[in-house]
Amino acid sequence: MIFAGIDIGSRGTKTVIMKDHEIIASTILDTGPESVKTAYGAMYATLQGTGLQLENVNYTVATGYGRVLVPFANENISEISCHARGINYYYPAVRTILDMGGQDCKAIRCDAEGHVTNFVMNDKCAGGTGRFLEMIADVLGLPLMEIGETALQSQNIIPFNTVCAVFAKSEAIAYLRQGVSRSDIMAGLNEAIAVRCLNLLKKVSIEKEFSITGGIAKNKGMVAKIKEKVGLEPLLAKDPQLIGAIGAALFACENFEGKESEDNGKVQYGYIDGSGEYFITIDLAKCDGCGQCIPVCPYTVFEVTREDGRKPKARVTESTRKRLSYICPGHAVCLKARRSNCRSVCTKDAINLSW
Amino acid sequence: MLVIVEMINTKLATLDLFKEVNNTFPKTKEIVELKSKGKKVIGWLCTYVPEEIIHAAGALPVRITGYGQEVELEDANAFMYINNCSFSRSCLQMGLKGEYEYLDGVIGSSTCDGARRLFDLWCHYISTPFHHMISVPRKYTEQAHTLYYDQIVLFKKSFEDFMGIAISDEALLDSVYVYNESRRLLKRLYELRKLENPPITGAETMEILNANFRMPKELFNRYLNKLLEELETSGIEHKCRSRLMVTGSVMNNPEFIKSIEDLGALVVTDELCTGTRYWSDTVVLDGRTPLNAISRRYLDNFPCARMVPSDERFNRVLDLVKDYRVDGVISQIIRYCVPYAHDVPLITPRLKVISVPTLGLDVEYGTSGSGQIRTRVQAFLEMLEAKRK
Amino acid sequence: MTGTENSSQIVSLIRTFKMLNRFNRTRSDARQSRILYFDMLTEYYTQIKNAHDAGKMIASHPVFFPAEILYAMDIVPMHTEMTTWMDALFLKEQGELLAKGAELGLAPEICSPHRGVAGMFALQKVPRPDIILWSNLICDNTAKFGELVMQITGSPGYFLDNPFQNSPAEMSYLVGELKDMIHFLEQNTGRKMDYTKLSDIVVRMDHEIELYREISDLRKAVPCPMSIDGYLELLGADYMFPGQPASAKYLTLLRDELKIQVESGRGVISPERFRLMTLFIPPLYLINHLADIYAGLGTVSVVEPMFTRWSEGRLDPSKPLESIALKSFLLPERRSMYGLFGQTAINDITESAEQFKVDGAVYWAFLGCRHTCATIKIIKETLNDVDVPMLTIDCDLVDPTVNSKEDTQSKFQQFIELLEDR
Amino acid sequence: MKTIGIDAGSLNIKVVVLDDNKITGYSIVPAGDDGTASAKQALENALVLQGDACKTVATGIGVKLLTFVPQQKSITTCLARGVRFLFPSVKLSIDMGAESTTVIKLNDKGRLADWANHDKCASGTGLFLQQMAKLMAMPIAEMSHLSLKAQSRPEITSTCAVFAESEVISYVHRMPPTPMPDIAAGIYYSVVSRVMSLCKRVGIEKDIAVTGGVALNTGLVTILEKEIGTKVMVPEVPQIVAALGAAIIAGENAQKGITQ
Repeated sequence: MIFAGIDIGSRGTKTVIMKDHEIIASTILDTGPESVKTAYGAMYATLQGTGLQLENVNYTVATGYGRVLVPFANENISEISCHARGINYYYPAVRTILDMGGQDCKAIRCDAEGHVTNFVMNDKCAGGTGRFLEMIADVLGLPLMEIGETALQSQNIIPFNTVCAVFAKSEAIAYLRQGVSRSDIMAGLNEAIAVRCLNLLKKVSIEKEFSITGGIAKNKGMVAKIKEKVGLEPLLAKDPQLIGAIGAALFACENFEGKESEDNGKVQYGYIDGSGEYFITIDLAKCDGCGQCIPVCPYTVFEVTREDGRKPKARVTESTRKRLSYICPGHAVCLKARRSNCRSVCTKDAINLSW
Repeated sequence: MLVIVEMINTKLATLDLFKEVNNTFPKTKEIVELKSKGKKVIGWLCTYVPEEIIHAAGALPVRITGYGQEVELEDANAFMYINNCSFSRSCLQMGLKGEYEYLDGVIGSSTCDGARRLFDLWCHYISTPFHHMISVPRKYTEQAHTLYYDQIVLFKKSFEDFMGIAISDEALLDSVYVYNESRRLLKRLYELRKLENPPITGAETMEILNANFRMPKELFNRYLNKLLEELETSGIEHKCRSRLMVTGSVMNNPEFIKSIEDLGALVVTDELCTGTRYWSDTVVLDGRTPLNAISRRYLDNFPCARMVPSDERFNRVLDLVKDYRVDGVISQIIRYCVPYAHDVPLITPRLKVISVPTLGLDVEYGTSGSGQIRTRVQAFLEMLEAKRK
Repeated sequence: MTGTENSSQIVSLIRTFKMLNRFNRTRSDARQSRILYFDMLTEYYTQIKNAHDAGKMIASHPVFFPAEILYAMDIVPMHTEMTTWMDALFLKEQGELLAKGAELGLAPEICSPHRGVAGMFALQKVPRPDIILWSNLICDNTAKFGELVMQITGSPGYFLDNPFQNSPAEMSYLVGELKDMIHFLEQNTGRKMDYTKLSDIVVRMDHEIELYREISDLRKAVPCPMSIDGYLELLGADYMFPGQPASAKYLTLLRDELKIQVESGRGVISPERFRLMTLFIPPLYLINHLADIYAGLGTVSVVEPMFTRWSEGRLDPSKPLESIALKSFLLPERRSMYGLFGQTAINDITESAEQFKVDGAVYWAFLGCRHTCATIKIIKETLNDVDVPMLTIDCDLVDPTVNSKEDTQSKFQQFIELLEDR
Repeated sequence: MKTIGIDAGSLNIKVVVLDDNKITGYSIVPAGDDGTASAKQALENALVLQGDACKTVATGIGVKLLTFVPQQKSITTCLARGVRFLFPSVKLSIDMGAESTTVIKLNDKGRLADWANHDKCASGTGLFLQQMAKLMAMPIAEMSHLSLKAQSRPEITSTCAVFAESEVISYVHRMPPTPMPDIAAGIYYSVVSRVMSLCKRVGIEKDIAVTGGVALNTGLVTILEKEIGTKVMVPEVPQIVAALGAAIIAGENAQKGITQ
């Protein structure tokens, strides 16, 4: 079974392909302005080299900022649940997660199976997000990857008392103009951000084991500072940016198993009353949700709906289910009177009436 | 092409009438018509202002609310400063822009800092003919009732002077009857939401409540009666992943609740002053004069976060959670809304004890649920489902 | 309740006040009243530290609360907001208290001293009060923080409901509330209210209000004999020592010192280039820095209409409870901060500007105090009518992360250049 | 008598040379890392144009670094003088620089009567527009005339620049995605409404001028004129107004014999 998890973040798009719980391919690309194109592009890039096509993927879960717009996803799940599930794949002992994404910073608590038990996101202020660090790296003229190491070489940390990203930027510029070294400025900012993260974590109360996920987990200076503040050794994944996509792929696997068994069963709608048995049976395996049965029935008995994650299927509407015998004269009488009915028009022969 | 049948409820025609009122407010058809016929329209700010007295004097009470969505409040920010709650600033902005210029009076109450400062600045900068501030105690003791009754008598007297008429006990009794009828109908509406698959969503209920503040009560009662019949026979059933309750600051935007319900949950009840807390208790005469009965109802009604002790409110919130079988609580609090912000560390543990988790959302008045809010609500629903498994 | 109780914050406050006074006593130009003020604070917090060992009860209360009642019943008062103020002013450890407040779930928009108070009790840095008292005088924060403190400390509490306006019915309601509170205190502390002692306190309180008025008048002199440090002392004297012998002694000494200075024509700053009206309270964590800026630019704070301008009215010791109720309406803050913002509040501004010959006004917009900031525009327009420019600086009272030192200094410099240019 | 004004902005250093109330030379040099060196460089450029000069006044955010210039004045005072010199009838002037937006009010004598710059959450600055242009992957100029083609415009309400950016991203990632011209208009309106809020604080009074580097952005100025309800005056070189004001003050100080 092939499952895919795609995490469209505000900055980067992360995709993971799994074969029965085994990661066989993963990519990290930039999120472009057109999210639909980005999703397809990321998927094809990841599938390259695996010899698989998009059709071979049994189930796809999308997460992240642009999750609603992934056309080929069966389901979308919030990045908070995906990060908890994803880190559980590598470290089942983790109970507290700090996810420092591009746009926001999240503190998550989870249980042994990686299910979220409590979470909090940073309030209105953007201090302490990936975007904040990017702005500062811009000002200091440093590539984003290097700001971690630069901070570690700092001798004396200068205080950044304001947490507002925009004011911190102007303070950084002022320090730069006064000749303060880049490493001291960076260290000062990491300190301010680490304090904010600690306060966020305390809101969900910190419990061992602890992990940091998201792009900033690769920033050594930041991780060292958070470790010092929190007082716990963070268990870091090999690639912390992929945790969201891995979690999504794992959900794809779990949710697919749950859905697969129901899909090829037959579903009966109707009842038995004094005057006889009135059941309409729809064979879900055969039905492809073409919707031909809807217009042909004068009493709007049918509708096509798409349950979360499953392919679209026909079903009897709620409002008619309990009154079928009063509405529908039975398939034979209807066929004679109107020369076509739901059964005759259904090319897949998925509909059956008991009267 | 794949045909997905959208369940369009052509059956609830009256709901569209309410939506029509809300979309045209503050200059709705009825209000403009009544003004042209010389009827006085009086704006009120808070649920501690007794509407019956305004109604009994033959005036039309209208609740002052802000913009329907989150907009840039340029003038209000300049006049009222950015650290006042965005509900007060949104109302002030509409006032300054003349959207309420047809009001003949504004009745304020000293309930919270936001409301009383909105009243101060309204009097200072907007030329509404009649102003009156009702001083509301923060307790339920007999002494507090005596003071509140004294304030209600003062208000009635100054309002009678303004209207140039005397408000008789009969007029008060008629108004009490009309408003109690309205409260009973709203209670019947909320009872339907206790069903396993309620026929009405939270967003639709908010449309009804909003319309109720903005039209003559007799007309509203007639429409709501018709809607209740339609509902009880419509056979509509909304399935939902989780049953939620909304608490926190004042809110009038159905879009916010719709953005939650689009994720598959259903808001089955609320503890808002624009919802349950507005209609909760009826006026009970049992031997008192109409004015005294009204005064007792308004001070003893389902309390706002301003009242002390807060347990009176918390117990009622916990009752709602049990009655409506709520799975999770969404606490949306407007920035700088201090009475509700202070309650977070008090109410959240009480809900946790009966294993009902709370999602705290940091909103502005009129928000309709941005990307960030959708993510938090979706994560919250996933958390609720994981808990159930 | 014996045994060593954690009161580390109180111990360090006492140590700091003693150390400050040892240093002040060596300086010849130090103001004797300021030395007496720090002695008062030392005694105040020593009372709190030793209360439980001495078998006394501690009652915590907020700002604008009638502590006279507690003094008359020999209950040790603990002023909650002032204790966080003192932390910000002298210990600079308020960051820890605010972080704990946030951890409890209090939003950053809540008034920072109240977030600090919740943090202080949760961190158990002060002795646990036996009674929690709070009231709705002056805003929603003071009206709501009491129940959280009760939840944290587990102590019983009473809410004093202050009415909104000064009508006869509301005045008698307040007197009724005071009676109920005394009844509650008597039940929970075993102490009886000594009404003769309360009357003595009311006599001293009436005298002290006169002293406040005299001190305010003395500051009309050009050059002005007192600036911001004295302003903060006056607030502390009324909030923490109402009607006490110590505050009477302090205010008399301060009045005499100012009289000598005015008679000899000596100002606190010379040359006195600009006389400023201060609205609300400057950020406490920047107070020393501000004193240097004021001195450097030759500016002095001569009047604070919202906090040091008492209403007319005398207290009647034969009716102590009515007097205490009346005092809550004589408070300088009552006209502009609680009750309808009417013409009296506007007259305060214009009269102060003229009587104190003010050149400019600075409004310290404490973002945690929403209802005072709502009146900034009206105050600015009022000052504009009397041709007095007003500077507004967004700041906080105790939370240093809201604005930076440089930002405050540059804004202040720009304002002085504006005054020079007129 | 020749005087010089230096405005040490966060991104550029601007120098103006004044000779008997006539601008005889100006230069704009990117600040770069070492502010002092660039300031000296800008000074040389301006001076080289016409021999030596004696009176100099410095202003701007980086003014503390210019230790070699004794006389320093605040940005608002210099802006007031500069605008008065260029447009005597102006009562309200909006300076939109890279780092911040400042609105100043002049009294009848042309002196500074009141000013307002951003409240706690700073957005609506030149840098904000630059970041938005980068996000939309187009130059600012193109974005500005694109905004004129918008049918409707989404509401961008969050006060913080970083969150305003995430709002723009969410408009891009929406189903159906919001058209680019509408987003550009939305960005400009959010900047203009911030400026309007400041103007309303100090009170709007005719005539109105716009200075600072962002004043060159025609799309923004057109929207601002629509919102404020009157034409605005834009100087030929809007970035040097503060430096010009500093030069004027240098002349005044020379007459008054002030050197410190």
